[in-house]
Amino acid sequence: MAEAHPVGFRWVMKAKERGARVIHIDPRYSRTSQLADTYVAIRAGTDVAFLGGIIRHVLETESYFRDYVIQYTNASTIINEQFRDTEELDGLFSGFNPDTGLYDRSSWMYEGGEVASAAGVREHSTESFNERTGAGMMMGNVERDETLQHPRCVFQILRRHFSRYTPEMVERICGVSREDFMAVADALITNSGRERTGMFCYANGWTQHVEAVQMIRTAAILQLLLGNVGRPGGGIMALRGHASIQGSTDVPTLYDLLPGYLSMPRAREGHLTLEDYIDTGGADRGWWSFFDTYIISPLKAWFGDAATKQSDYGFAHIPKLTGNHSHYATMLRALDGGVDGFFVMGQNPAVGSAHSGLQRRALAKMKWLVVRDMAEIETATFWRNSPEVQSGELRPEEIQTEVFLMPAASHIEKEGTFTNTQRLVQFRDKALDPPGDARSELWFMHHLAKRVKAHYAGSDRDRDWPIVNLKWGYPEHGEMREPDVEAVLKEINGYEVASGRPLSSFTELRSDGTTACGCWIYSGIYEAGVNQARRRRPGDIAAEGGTVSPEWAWAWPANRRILYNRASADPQGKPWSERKRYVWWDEEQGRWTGYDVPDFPADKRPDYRPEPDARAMDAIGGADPFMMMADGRAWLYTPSGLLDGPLPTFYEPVESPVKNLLYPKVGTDPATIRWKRPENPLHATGDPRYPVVATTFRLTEHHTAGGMSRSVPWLVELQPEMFAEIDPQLAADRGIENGGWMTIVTERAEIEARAKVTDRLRPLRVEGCVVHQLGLPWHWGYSGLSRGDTTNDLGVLTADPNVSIQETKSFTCDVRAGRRHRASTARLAGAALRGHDVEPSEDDPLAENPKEASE
Amino acid sequence: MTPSGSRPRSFESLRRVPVIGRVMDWGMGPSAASERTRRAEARIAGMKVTESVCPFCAVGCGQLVYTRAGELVDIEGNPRSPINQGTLCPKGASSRQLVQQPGRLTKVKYRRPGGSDWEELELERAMDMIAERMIAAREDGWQDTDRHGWRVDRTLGLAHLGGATLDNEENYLIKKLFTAMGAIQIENQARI
Amino acid sequence: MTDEHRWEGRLEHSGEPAELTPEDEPPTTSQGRETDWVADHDTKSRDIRPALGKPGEPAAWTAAKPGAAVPLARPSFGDAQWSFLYKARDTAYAAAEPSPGQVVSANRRMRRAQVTDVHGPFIHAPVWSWEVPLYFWFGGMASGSAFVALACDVAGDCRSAAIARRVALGALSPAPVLLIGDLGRPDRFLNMMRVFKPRSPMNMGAWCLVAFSGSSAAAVGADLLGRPRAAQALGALTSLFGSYLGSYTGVLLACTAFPVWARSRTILGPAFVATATASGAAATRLALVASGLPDGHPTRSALGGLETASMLSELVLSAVGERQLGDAAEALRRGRPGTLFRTAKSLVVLGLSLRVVARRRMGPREHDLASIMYLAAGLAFRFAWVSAGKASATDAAAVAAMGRGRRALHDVRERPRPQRAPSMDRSQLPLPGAARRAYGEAIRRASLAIERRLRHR
Amino acid sequence: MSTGSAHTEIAIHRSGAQRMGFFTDTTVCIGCKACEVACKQWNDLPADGSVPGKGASYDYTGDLSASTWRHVRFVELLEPSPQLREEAQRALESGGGNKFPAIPASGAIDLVDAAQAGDGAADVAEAVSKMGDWVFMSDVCKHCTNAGCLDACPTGALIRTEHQTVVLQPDVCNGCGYCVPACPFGVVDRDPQDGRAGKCTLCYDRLEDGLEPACAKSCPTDSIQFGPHEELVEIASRRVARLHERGIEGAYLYGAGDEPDEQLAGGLGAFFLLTEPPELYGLPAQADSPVQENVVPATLAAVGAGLLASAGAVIAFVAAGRLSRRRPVRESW
Repeated sequence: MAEAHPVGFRWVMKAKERGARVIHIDPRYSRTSQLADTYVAIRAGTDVAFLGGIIRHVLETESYFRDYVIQYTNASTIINEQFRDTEELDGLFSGFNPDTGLYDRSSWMYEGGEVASAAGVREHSTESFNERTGAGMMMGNVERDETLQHPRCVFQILRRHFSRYTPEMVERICGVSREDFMAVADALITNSGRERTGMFCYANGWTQHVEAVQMIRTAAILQLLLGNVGRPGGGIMALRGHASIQGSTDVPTLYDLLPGYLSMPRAREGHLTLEDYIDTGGADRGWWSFFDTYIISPLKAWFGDAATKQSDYGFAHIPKLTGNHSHYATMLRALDGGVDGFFVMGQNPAVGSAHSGLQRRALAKMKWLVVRDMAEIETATFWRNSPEVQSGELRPEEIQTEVFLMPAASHIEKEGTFTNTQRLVQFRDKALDPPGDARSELWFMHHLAKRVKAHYAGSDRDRDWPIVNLKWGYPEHGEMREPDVEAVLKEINGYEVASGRPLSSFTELRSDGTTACGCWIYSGIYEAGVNQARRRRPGDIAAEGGTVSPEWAWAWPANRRILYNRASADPQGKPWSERKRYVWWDEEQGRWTGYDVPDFPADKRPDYRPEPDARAMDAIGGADPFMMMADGRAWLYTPSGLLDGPLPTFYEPVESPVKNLLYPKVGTDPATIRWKRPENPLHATGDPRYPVVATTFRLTEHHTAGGMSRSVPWLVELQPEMFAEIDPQLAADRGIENGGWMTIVTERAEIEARAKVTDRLRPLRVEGCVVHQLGLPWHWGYSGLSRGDTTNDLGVLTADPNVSIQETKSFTCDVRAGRRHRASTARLAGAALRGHDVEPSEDDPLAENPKEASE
Repeated sequence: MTPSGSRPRSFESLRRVPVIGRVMDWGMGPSAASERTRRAEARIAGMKVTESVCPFCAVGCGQLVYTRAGELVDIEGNPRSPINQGTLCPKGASSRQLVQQPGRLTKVKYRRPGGSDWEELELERAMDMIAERMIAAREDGWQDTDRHGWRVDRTLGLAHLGGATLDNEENYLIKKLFTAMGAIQIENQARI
Repeated sequence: MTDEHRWEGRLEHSGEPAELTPEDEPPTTSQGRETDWVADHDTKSRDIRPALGKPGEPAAWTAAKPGAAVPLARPSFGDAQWSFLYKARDTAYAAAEPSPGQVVSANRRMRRAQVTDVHGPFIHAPVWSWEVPLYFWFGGMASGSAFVALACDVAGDCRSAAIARRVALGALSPAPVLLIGDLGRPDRFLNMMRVFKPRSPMNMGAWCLVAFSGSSAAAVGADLLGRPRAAQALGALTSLFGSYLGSYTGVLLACTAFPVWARSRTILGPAFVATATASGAAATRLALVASGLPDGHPTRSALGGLETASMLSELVLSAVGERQLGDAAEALRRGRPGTLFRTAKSLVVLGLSLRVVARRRMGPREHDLASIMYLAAGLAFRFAWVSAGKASATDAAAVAAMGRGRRALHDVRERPRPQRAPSMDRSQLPLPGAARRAYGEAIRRASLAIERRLRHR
Repeated sequence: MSTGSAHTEIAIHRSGAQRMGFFTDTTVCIGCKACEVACKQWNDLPADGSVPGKGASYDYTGDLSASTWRHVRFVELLEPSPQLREEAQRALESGGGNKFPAIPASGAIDLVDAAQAGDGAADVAEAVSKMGDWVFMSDVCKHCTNAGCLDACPTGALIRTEHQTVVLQPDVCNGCGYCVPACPFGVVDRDPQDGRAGKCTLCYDRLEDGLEPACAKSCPTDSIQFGPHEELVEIASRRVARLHERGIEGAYLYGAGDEPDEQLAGGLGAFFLLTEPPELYGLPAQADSPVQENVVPATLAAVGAGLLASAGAVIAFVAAGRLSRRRPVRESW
């Protein structure tokens, strides 16, 4: 955190001086470790085992926050009889189909009810889509046992599930000594409960794994058991890496989402109507019961007058998914010649995406490529100086890709909003005009849209309907004819169609086409026609509760700074402790109040209990803080929404030097997406040729793939060269000298780096062998002021089944002394060419066989 | 406040000698200050300021951007921001150079198929060419139905990958236009 | 792109690793790696636009609107959060009252604590290039000649005195050029006279140089105008200035943080005066010989004696100084300064031997040769002392030892530190490396040959 | 102990001005180098290249220079000691044919086992206990009370301002280079391209407008604190006491809080809180203005020698004259 989010660490340091205990768990001793009270070295990719061990410890020692767990989580809920845990099936849950590599999740349901996850249907594959998971959202009424004694209640299942995760096991799997493990567990337990809270912060060390979602789920379970969710000083903090990466998922440029976390429609038999979509995606209990208003309003915003009840609001024209169209799947299609054109805006896949050699080869197969950036980044120059060109595998004169490199405006040369890691939407004013022909992406999209609309104007083809009717009336201003950003923001916020009045909140949204709203969760950002994201009143942060600064910018939803903050009060609505008061029930006023905007219906009494057949928000009780969930409870156990299990289970990383000690029969995550192709070779578990675990990391002085830092001399001089951190023992073994060259080898590539031989990386003893870990920063590429080999050349394409993120935080490799002897990706030259011979499939290749079965 | 300080004995005893001692301080007083130093002030005094947000990581630090006559002069932390209280990390502190970086692009560069070097393009022409290609790719990769005969109404001919330093409004227009075009392969950094 | 590297359609692991060309071969030594590293990276990435003004002329300190406030900043350090950890009083950052003497004793304890390691660099090496020692040499020669002029006057040899005064002026004339040439901003050399600052040896030296050149030029002028009394008076004044001009350079070096200079503070001045006197006398002697002063003239004899005595005192001072320095004297023995010192000393010894030999068997030519040797020795001494400073500054252990008030820090393990890449811009001698090596070799051989000859006799 | 002496050195007088300084607390420094960049940004200093890293360090800046006025030092106490490496190597060699040797004993960190299994266990244990000590310190001009550079500067380019900071006036400096060796802390340097010397001005221009210096402003964890010197010394002393209370016995102040005769250069305007002996940070244990230390004895010796030399010359000539009058000789000596 000190390494990649130094200013965020400011507050950690303050907390530390106020007595907080800071624990840092990382394969690599970093700047953060130096400032932490405790540092624990862990083997990359074993976090579920580590956290699972703590969960077991918490359960076994009865150290959980009992009141919180019983009232606010689904610990007491009883699961149906068909469910079989990994304990019974040796590492698999019930419902696994070895042929497809998918789970049939019907057996994971609650007893007496069927629920869908808060985020709606999120699965990636056609098969899973066709299961009846969503309709009715929650059928019947769940059964609970508040004594937590029922053998099939979540609590007991949890206890059984994690019973294997003993401290000894943690030591053997993670390489963390018993003492260190117990120190962390005790610190967490003693700093949780009524009076104290503990917090988890994570970044890509958790997300870039094939088990990413389950790692974070494990932390969530632990935090729920300890009562650390929805309370100040608690929670799980995602430290996201980019200025508006949160915003880019809220207002998503993601294939499977529509704005506001609505899922993209999936193709299904017959004709998919809006009603079908609302049936599968919506809910009849909890906040998602307003689902219809959230989907109709954006359709209204997009298609304007043409979006009517008669036209089904144009829903039929929204493109539909049939499988995985994530970035990596798309690039593989491109490699097979299936993608004509590619827009890359402020992104550098030639360096930043996993298996970047494959990415670059895919770029060479496209007809055209538009890159928008401030400098000549690697993605734009792959045809000139990429390793593939250096090796002679690709020749510029044979690469038929047309490349447009468009100069982009910088952050001060355009106005707009960024959503930071805490969901705070902040508006940036414009200071300058961009130089020369540099333009904002807003300008680019606007003027592109105008051209496209002009081309299709008057077309009566069905497929052109959405373009012809696309509402695109943003006013332009200035010599550059820049579109008005506040007009776009107003559309995102939503307005009353008849009057154009900006909406004050998503509660004003209607499903009858009288309101339009681009992204329901951002509704209220333009309340009363005022740009709320531009508010800059910090308030007195020294005052009690002042750190909330509710008038500094605007946080979605509805300016709430802590989600589910109803949980900061006990079931009766009183703060769990005076020290930790945040939001509470004010009996006199008859409403919820506090330092923050209550994340709960403001006037719902804490003692309200729903009728058994209550629907929508009426079904949420006054003591059920998690109102986005159909049952109002936080889910320790996830009956729906995840593809790889209702509970986190430790699987070894896809590439691992050691066998899975907990579930030897399963090994790696069976639901992982593995693209088995010749140019994507995977190292088998325990492959003796690749005994070293590599993990990637970022440096304070550089930013991601270097597009924004390797062209800045002030930053380049601070970290001018690609290096690898290696422990002294491994270095001695391979004759690698501190400061000398070393080469890192995988089946995909070999890269060279300067060796930093340091105890910041320490060999770990895991069961039966010594595991050496290697730390690799991944900022370098072949362009810019500072050049170096690209770490991502080494990586393999595999993905988490839930979110399709790659595993770059843990893969195996080998190291040797000296420089590489040929271009970094030359070893795959043949395979890549073979890949080219594969006939491009008509449809998405994954739809045929979504995942290869695990070995 | 008077500074206290020991001085090396011999030097100090020399300075204590009446009259001659004072000689040791000659050349140090007001005569040494130049006129420019006397008038010294921060260069941003009286300059136009704009409030912005750092473009690097997701902490969202506030920045103050000082400009004069269309030229960027200084970017520093915004002391009023409750997030960073005026502080910045090295990346944030370097953002002025990010804007003024030596290799900053200001012209559209174009590389024709099989070309071995960049050519320059007029912006409007480039936009026209891109729109043409985009429309062609849409038509080329269009699917009304998938292999089961289910309606998909989409094109697989074009894809998009966005960085996460794009504004929400920009992302919104990207998703809106591309979805209307029927493109589904719209992705960004969040998946990487 | 060469044909060997071109893809030829073989599958899997295409082609064997290409043979490394010699320039691709990684360097084997750490020194080599550094050079390699410097070559790898663009260290000249200094092309940035200043915020205002033109490159090299930072526009700092000039307000956009003089007198205006800075917008969005609270005045009088209102935004300075000089301890948000402390000032807010909501942390325990500084929540303890120090007991009396607690800080003093903690400071004392840690500053006296045993160290097993030092992490340099502590100080910067001087940026002076070859002009400076050359200036020292010329300046010294000028002041030595001024002494001689005074002595001649007192001894009554007015003709020689006049010549000595011309030598002084002549030797001084390159001095300003060299001094200005060494400045980073030569156009601003007049700023040296901007203030009169008695505590700055360089400032005093500059003023002294002005005074010396003024009086020396005036004295020569008086000679030319045939005003011997005025010339003598001015000569005496010049000699008075010379006593500072010849010695301040030693003070200049002593007033630095480099162990080898600072610890020789009472040696450097006298040693420099000795060198100055010797080289002044030698130069004057050669000039007098050239001007036809007959062999056997007492002035020639006196000059020879003066040269030899000064050089001997220089040798003695050096020896005493070296003993005083302790471990810091390593800087005088190793590397470049070591070579230079040895060269200087051999030249002195050679000169001395010549004088001894010439006294017995040879003629005036050998005496002239000895003078040249002394002159050369003087030059070598100047270069040696200056380069010793550089060596000393990079000797982290010696600097650390000086900070502890010790002659040696025996328990200190020194870490070798690489040189800063960009400062390689200036070489110390304006000679190519080959020439420098050839020069060293020539000196070595010549001295060997002479030694051999002398022994054979 | 002298008082008021610095006043006669002050080149700019403004009423109400007080001594301002930096207090750099290394115990909260995260080594992010924001100060380095913020300084370059504000003062328009160019990137001047890097030094090849100190082995395993992240320090590519190397030292302060004319265009680097803040430098974050990375003190690698955890860099493997030679013994540790030897031991690891020995353990490896005795490990048999496996790719990775079987190393006896339990525990997660094999390096420790490897080391402790061999000889010299004490050294190794110490080295291992040092693991986890990676200290960062943002170095800067100390703005000494007795400033060597200020004393040495022949042009008056270096002045003491009303904030009692030592500032170099770039419009005056002629690049003589004398301030470079006169600084006992290795702060000032002359820029090889620009020709002038450069060093921290404690953002003199910002101070004139009531802004804090760029580095202190940017520091994310307030490791660099700026304020009235007196106040900073008080905070710093309390911080030392607090750290002692927390068991960090090594905490001390470098450049403040000393007895008068133990002060560093008369007391530093920019002082530090350190936890290791100063030499590990490249700081001398004791230092003062070299000019003030040496100028009196050196000048006395030098001028004395100069006068002696001219007198000696006179004597030599007079003696030679007398000799020659007695008997004409061939030239000797």
